Amino acid sequence: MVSVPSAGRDYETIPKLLIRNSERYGLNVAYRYKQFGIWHSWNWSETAIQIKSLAVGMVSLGVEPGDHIAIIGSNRPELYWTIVAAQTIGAVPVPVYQDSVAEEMVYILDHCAAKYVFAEDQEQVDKIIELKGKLKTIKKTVFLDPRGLRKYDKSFLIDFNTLIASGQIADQELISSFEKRSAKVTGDDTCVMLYTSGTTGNPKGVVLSHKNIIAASASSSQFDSLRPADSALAYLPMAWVGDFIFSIGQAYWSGFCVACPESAETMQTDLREIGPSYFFAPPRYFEGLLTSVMIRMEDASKLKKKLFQYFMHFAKVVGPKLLDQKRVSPLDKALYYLGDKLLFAPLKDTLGLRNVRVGYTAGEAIGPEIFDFYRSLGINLKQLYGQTEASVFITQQPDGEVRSDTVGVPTPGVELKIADSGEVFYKSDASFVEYYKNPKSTKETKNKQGWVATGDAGFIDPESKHLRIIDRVKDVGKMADGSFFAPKYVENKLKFYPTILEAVVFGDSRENCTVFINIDLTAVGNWAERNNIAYASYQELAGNEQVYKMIEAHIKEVNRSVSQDSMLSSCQIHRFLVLHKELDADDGEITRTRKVRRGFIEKKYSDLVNALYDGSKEVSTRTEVTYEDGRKGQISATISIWDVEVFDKSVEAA
Amino acid sequence: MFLLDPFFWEVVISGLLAGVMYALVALGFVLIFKASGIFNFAQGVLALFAALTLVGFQTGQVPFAHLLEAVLGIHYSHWGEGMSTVIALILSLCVMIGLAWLVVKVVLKPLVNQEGIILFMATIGLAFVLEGVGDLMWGANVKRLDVGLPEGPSDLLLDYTGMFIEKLEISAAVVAIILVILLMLFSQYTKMGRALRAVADDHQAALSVGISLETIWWVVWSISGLVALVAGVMWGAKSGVQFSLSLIALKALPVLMLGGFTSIPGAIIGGLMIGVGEKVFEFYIGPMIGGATENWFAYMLALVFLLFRPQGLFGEKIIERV
Amino acid sequence: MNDIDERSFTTPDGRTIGSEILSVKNITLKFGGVTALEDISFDIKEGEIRAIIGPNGAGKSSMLNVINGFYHPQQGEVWFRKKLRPPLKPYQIAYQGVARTFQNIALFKGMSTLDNIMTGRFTHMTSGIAAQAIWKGFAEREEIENREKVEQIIDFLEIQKIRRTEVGRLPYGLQKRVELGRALAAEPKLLLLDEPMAGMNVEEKEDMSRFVLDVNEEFGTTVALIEHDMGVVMDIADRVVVMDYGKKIGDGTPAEVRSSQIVIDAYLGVSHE
Amino acid sequence: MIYREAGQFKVSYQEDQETFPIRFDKVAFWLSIFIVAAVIPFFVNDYWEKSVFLPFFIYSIAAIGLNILTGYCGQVSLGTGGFMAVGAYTSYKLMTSFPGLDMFIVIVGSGLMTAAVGMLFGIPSLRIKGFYLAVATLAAQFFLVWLFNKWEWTYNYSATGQITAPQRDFLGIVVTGAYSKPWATYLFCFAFLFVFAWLARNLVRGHIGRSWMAIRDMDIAAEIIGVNPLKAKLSAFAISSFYIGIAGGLYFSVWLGAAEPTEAFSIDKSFDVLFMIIIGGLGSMIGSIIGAAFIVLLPVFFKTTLVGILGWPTDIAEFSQIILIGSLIIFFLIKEPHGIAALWRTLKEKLRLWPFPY
Repeated sequence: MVSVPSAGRDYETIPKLLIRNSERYGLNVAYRYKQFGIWHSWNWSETAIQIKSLAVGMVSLGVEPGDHIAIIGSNRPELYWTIVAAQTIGAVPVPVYQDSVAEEMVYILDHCAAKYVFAEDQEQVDKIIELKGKLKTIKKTVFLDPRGLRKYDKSFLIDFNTLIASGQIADQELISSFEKRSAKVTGDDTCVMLYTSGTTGNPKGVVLSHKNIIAASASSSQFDSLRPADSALAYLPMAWVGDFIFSIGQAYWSGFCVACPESAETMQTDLREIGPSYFFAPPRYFEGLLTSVMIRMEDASKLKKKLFQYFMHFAKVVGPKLLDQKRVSPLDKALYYLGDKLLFAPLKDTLGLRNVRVGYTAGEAIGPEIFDFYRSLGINLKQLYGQTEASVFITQQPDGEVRSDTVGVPTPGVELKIADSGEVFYKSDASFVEYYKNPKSTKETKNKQGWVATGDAGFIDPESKHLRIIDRVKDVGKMADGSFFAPKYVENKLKFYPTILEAVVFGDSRENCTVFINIDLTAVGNWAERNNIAYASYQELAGNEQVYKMIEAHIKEVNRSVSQDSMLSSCQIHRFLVLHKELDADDGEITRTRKVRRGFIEKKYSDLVNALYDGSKEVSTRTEVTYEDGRKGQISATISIWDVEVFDKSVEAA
Repeated sequence: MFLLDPFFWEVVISGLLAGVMYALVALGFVLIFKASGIFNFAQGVLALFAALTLVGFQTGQVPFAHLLEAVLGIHYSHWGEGMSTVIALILSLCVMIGLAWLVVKVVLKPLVNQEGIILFMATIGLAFVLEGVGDLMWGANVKRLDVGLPEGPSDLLLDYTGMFIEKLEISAAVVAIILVILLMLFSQYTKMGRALRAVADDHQAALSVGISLETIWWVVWSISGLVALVAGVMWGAKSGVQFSLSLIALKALPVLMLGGFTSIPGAIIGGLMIGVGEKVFEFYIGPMIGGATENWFAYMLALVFLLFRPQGLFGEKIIERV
Repeated sequence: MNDIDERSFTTPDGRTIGSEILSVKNITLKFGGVTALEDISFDIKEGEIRAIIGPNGAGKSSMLNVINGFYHPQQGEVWFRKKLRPPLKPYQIAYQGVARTFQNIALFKGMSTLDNIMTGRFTHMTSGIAAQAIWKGFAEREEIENREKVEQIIDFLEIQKIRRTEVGRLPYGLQKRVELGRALAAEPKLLLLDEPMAGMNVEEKEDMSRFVLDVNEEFGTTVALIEHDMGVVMDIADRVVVMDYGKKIGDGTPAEVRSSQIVIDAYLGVSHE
Repeated sequence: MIYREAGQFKVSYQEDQETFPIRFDKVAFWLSIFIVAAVIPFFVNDYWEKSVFLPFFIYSIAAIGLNILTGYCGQVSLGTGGFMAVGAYTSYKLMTSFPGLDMFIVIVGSGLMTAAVGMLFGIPSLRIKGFYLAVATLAAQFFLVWLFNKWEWTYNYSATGQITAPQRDFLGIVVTGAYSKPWATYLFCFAFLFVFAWLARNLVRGHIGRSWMAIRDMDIAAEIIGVNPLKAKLSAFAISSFYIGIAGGLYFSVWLGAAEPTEAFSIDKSFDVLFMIIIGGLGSMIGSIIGAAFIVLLPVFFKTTLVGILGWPTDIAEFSQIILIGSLIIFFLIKEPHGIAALWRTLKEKLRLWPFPY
């Protein structure tokens, strides 16, 4: 069923949608969860009951309206229920990244003064207990998986199941107080609070009301006409706004089914088993997947390789056209059909993407050939542009107008404007209420009229009328000669090469641009094997001369294309080096969402940056690294620095 | 008192003589088993093959004559008068050695370090191949084999003891005994022989003797090829060269189970036991239950025996390590 | 060296250790002339983690083999759950609730992880040949009930990913884990582990020790383990038996054992694997 | 390539444990069963019945039986021919002693009898292993064949020593004797194959089957898990012989109609069936059936091509066939000890992962 956004008014909160779904699609499956080797499922009415008893249980536990409830764990129905249950009784769910280390966690829990924590397992509970001293506000911690918690202090811990049970056997007065509370909840109440891991400073708690979420969900669901028959796999961090919108907002609005994988490492197989029709993944997922496809095809038989090369080449031309319902010659149609039977369909099937009707990627720019690969297979992969503050959706690409270099047109209900500085502003019912306990930042970001600053510089592409993002505004600087400096723009171009994992371009208020390159171990490692280059460690591979040669070639290509763009032609790379270690969130070099922390890196590796500019041929350095288990250590290396050819526009023209 | 009954002794002696033959075949098994841990089911077919080849050379047959005729329509079955037995014997031996080499290369090498039972089944396959090839080469018809051994009953024994014993059997026994002695000397006093015994214990040891495993196998299979040849000649001379000859292998199996797969004396004594046992059983009990008990007596004996001594008479005790 | 103390005690982390579940008394085991075990006596108490340590050839494995019935000692008694145990076959002892793993992995190579662990449920499955052949009904129900148990173990050992993999193709560390799973599947009262950490790297050792501890805690399983690695033993064991040349030379808490001079000489002196 | 599995997931262990977990396989299977059971019977003529289908079905049953013992429980037996004889003679005695008896009961009866005999000869397997046992089972082969030669009672004192199947029926349909219709015997044997293959499949996937495989893979480990070697091995011998007995019964009464021990149940039979499971695949149900089809069809193929088309003398065709089978055995033991079934499995995996190699 295609729902009209205005219908949002009748169902102004998520809990109300839950009730609607349990009445309208009571027997449709709402949640699937693979555990103990099989898929367990709950239909909407069962879900409603579970959530109700959980909510009542919370009341009996003493949860008050406005209390913040932290939720830490991997995607599991119970935790999604917890979110909705909390909303039902007017409490505020605060999902937290489960892989965040104690310090990060303590800041968030302390900042929102969480009273209760819902933790998945011993690992998370241990963190909480470790922080208990610092966090006075926490009253109780609810755990899902009792394993290993037997001998823990039970006064502080309570089992999720006992909580639900207590809700089921609750007495009348408890029930009634629950009902009173749930009746009070309105669209203006907070639906969820999500912390954005900003590239600088402490994370900010973005407060999103039910109105916001419903608005975003309704319009976006209509945009892609999502329906109860759809299904999605919830595998992205629950603390990330995207997962919240897809797995709760849109799922509840459109009444489709959300499936949770058995464990992180079985995600790929679970994906194939479920075969979702609605799929979201960040570019790096598609990159990784494509890389693994290529690697596996390397070992395939001659015939298969030929088949693959031939049809993929053919599909690149025809596939997207077919997706966009453009006219295609009958011969091509027939050939594509053949290719589909022989290659595309089975390939999509093994990847688990065969049933995908709507697929999205966002968060970072995606490499054109990566993007085109999936589209030519006939997967309707699209891009959207959004952020937490907007409840995700600012712009999306409508079916039939999909391009790799734009992020689409404004989502229904969103107004867009570009400031003279080039910064993108938007305005919509979905835009956030405020930053929690941070009026200053709120003011900075959202003005009286409700225009929200994205912090991204971009422009409307003249011919496609789509929005195009260049870079973070604050990263868009001026070079010594006063010309435009857009590092991200160049970095993305570099990162489109599968062998380059990360790139950090410098050049702000300098006379030319230079870059740190981070190689992708899988891709380069494989490349090394094929060219039988021996290497013992990441560091050794990174330092290898042939690797340098390859990277140099890539950068040269990028320079050529950058030189085409009149605005940015001065952003060509003059010198580069390949970093001896992978940029790592544990070292604070990138955010948990893998955004590069330029400033931090520039400070940390100042010696290298200087070397890039003082013309030296190589530089030796010592770096501190954090290992998996949190121990710190030193690695030292001597890194060589190479020059790259740059192009000037007139020469290209000739 | 039947000990005085000449018939009894006649039975026993003919049993012993047959037993020697069993022992001879069994010896082929033991050699191969000791050296390569392989239970060579094809041993009997080897004998058949050897005998066929010998006859072929003697009578100057053209190998694969039938096939050629069938496929190319060439009628060319004999290339001459044949050759003297001695040369034929030598040639056949060469063939057996070549065959041994082939087997090692094609069958054993790829299956090295496989479980015994797999190798066992492989040799069953080998048996089929050899049988097919042999028939295809020389034809399946029953052939007379004459290597000039004395025939008819031994008058000497007949006159003095009144026992009816075939000269052929006696000479066969003699040859067999000589062969057995030679083999024992070989394995005792030659470097190769020592290597063989070493390899039985463990492969590394053999290698340390400085002989490659493959060579050892080749030698062993060649030797058992020789044994097969001799056995083939004897049985062939006795009852013609034909498929049934390959069944003497089946006779040898229970001998091994009695004597143990790894013991040369075991093979000999086991052979004699079975030879005598089945003759006596057939002679005294057979008539009461319809005769032709040789077919199974040996097995039943071995089976019953095994229940009490799984490793056979002389086999090493199998201790299971946990 | 202090003798076996009969008092039940409480471990630092608050698990109460009951009275002994198994005790061996004056065990002497000979192979032909060789004496593998000489007059060994010790006990294992309900719910404890008991370690048997000693240099190579000290007779540790033989001790385990006596406990689960592979070897039958010439002298001595084995008391299991307060009863004198007659000489039984290993499979009968399995039915009594004793499970074990092997030093060099003894998995069923031809079967998947799942099937291996399912096989571990053998003692709990009763349906007869007829029921099995017809499958529908009793056999299937029984299969499913046991599958549920097995899946919990798979989840517990975090080996969902290799559920369907043929164990022959698994790396060493995982195979050890599967074998532990197979032993656990029997829901044993007494779990014997023969060098569970042998040939593992530090990380794998840590994982394995965690599993052993969790097993002991979650299912309250009594664990007796042979180990080489002194460090690991000292970390996880409640009490330790030290053996050398088939004799018992020490018995007590890790601390006591560590401080015993005889042990230091015999054990630490002799071997440093 | 032909598999489309995305979106197929299991919500219960029942589903998860199905014989054909993938929808495609299930459909393919039932389709082929339909063709075999409901289409072919209308066209089957005497030649196809006698020289292709009956041998195929009957040997399949025998192969399944031997595979249970050898492939699943790891006990090699060369006594198959002898056990088939037991089945055959039991059915003969039952048919002649109780003329009214329905053929189904007769055949099952032969199975049970053979199971008993099989267990008897299985006893040594507790003491002796590997090819020792294989050789020991030869005792059964030779002894039994001898027995049916010498013991007149077993062939009702007939002068020839031959046994001939009288006309008997199954639920009123004539399935033995000269007047049996091809479609009737065809369906009768197929029904046996289908039903007992299904039962066998259930046995090997359950805990009894696992106890067999445990004994095969690592008998020591099996014992500490609680598997009683005696019970496991004897049950394997019993079940295996039961199947072989059934095959023997059908072989004599429905297919040949007349038999004479030294010929019909010679040691070659034992080898044939052993080869079926080696080539088809040790420890695989489908393998047993593929193997049977292979060994049954090969001679037919050789006859029609070499003799029929090329006009070679039959003996040469026969020899080359023996050579081929022998070499195939060696080939499979070297290259693929799990036989055609394994090749089949790998092929299937490749198709499922298409276009990826792994």
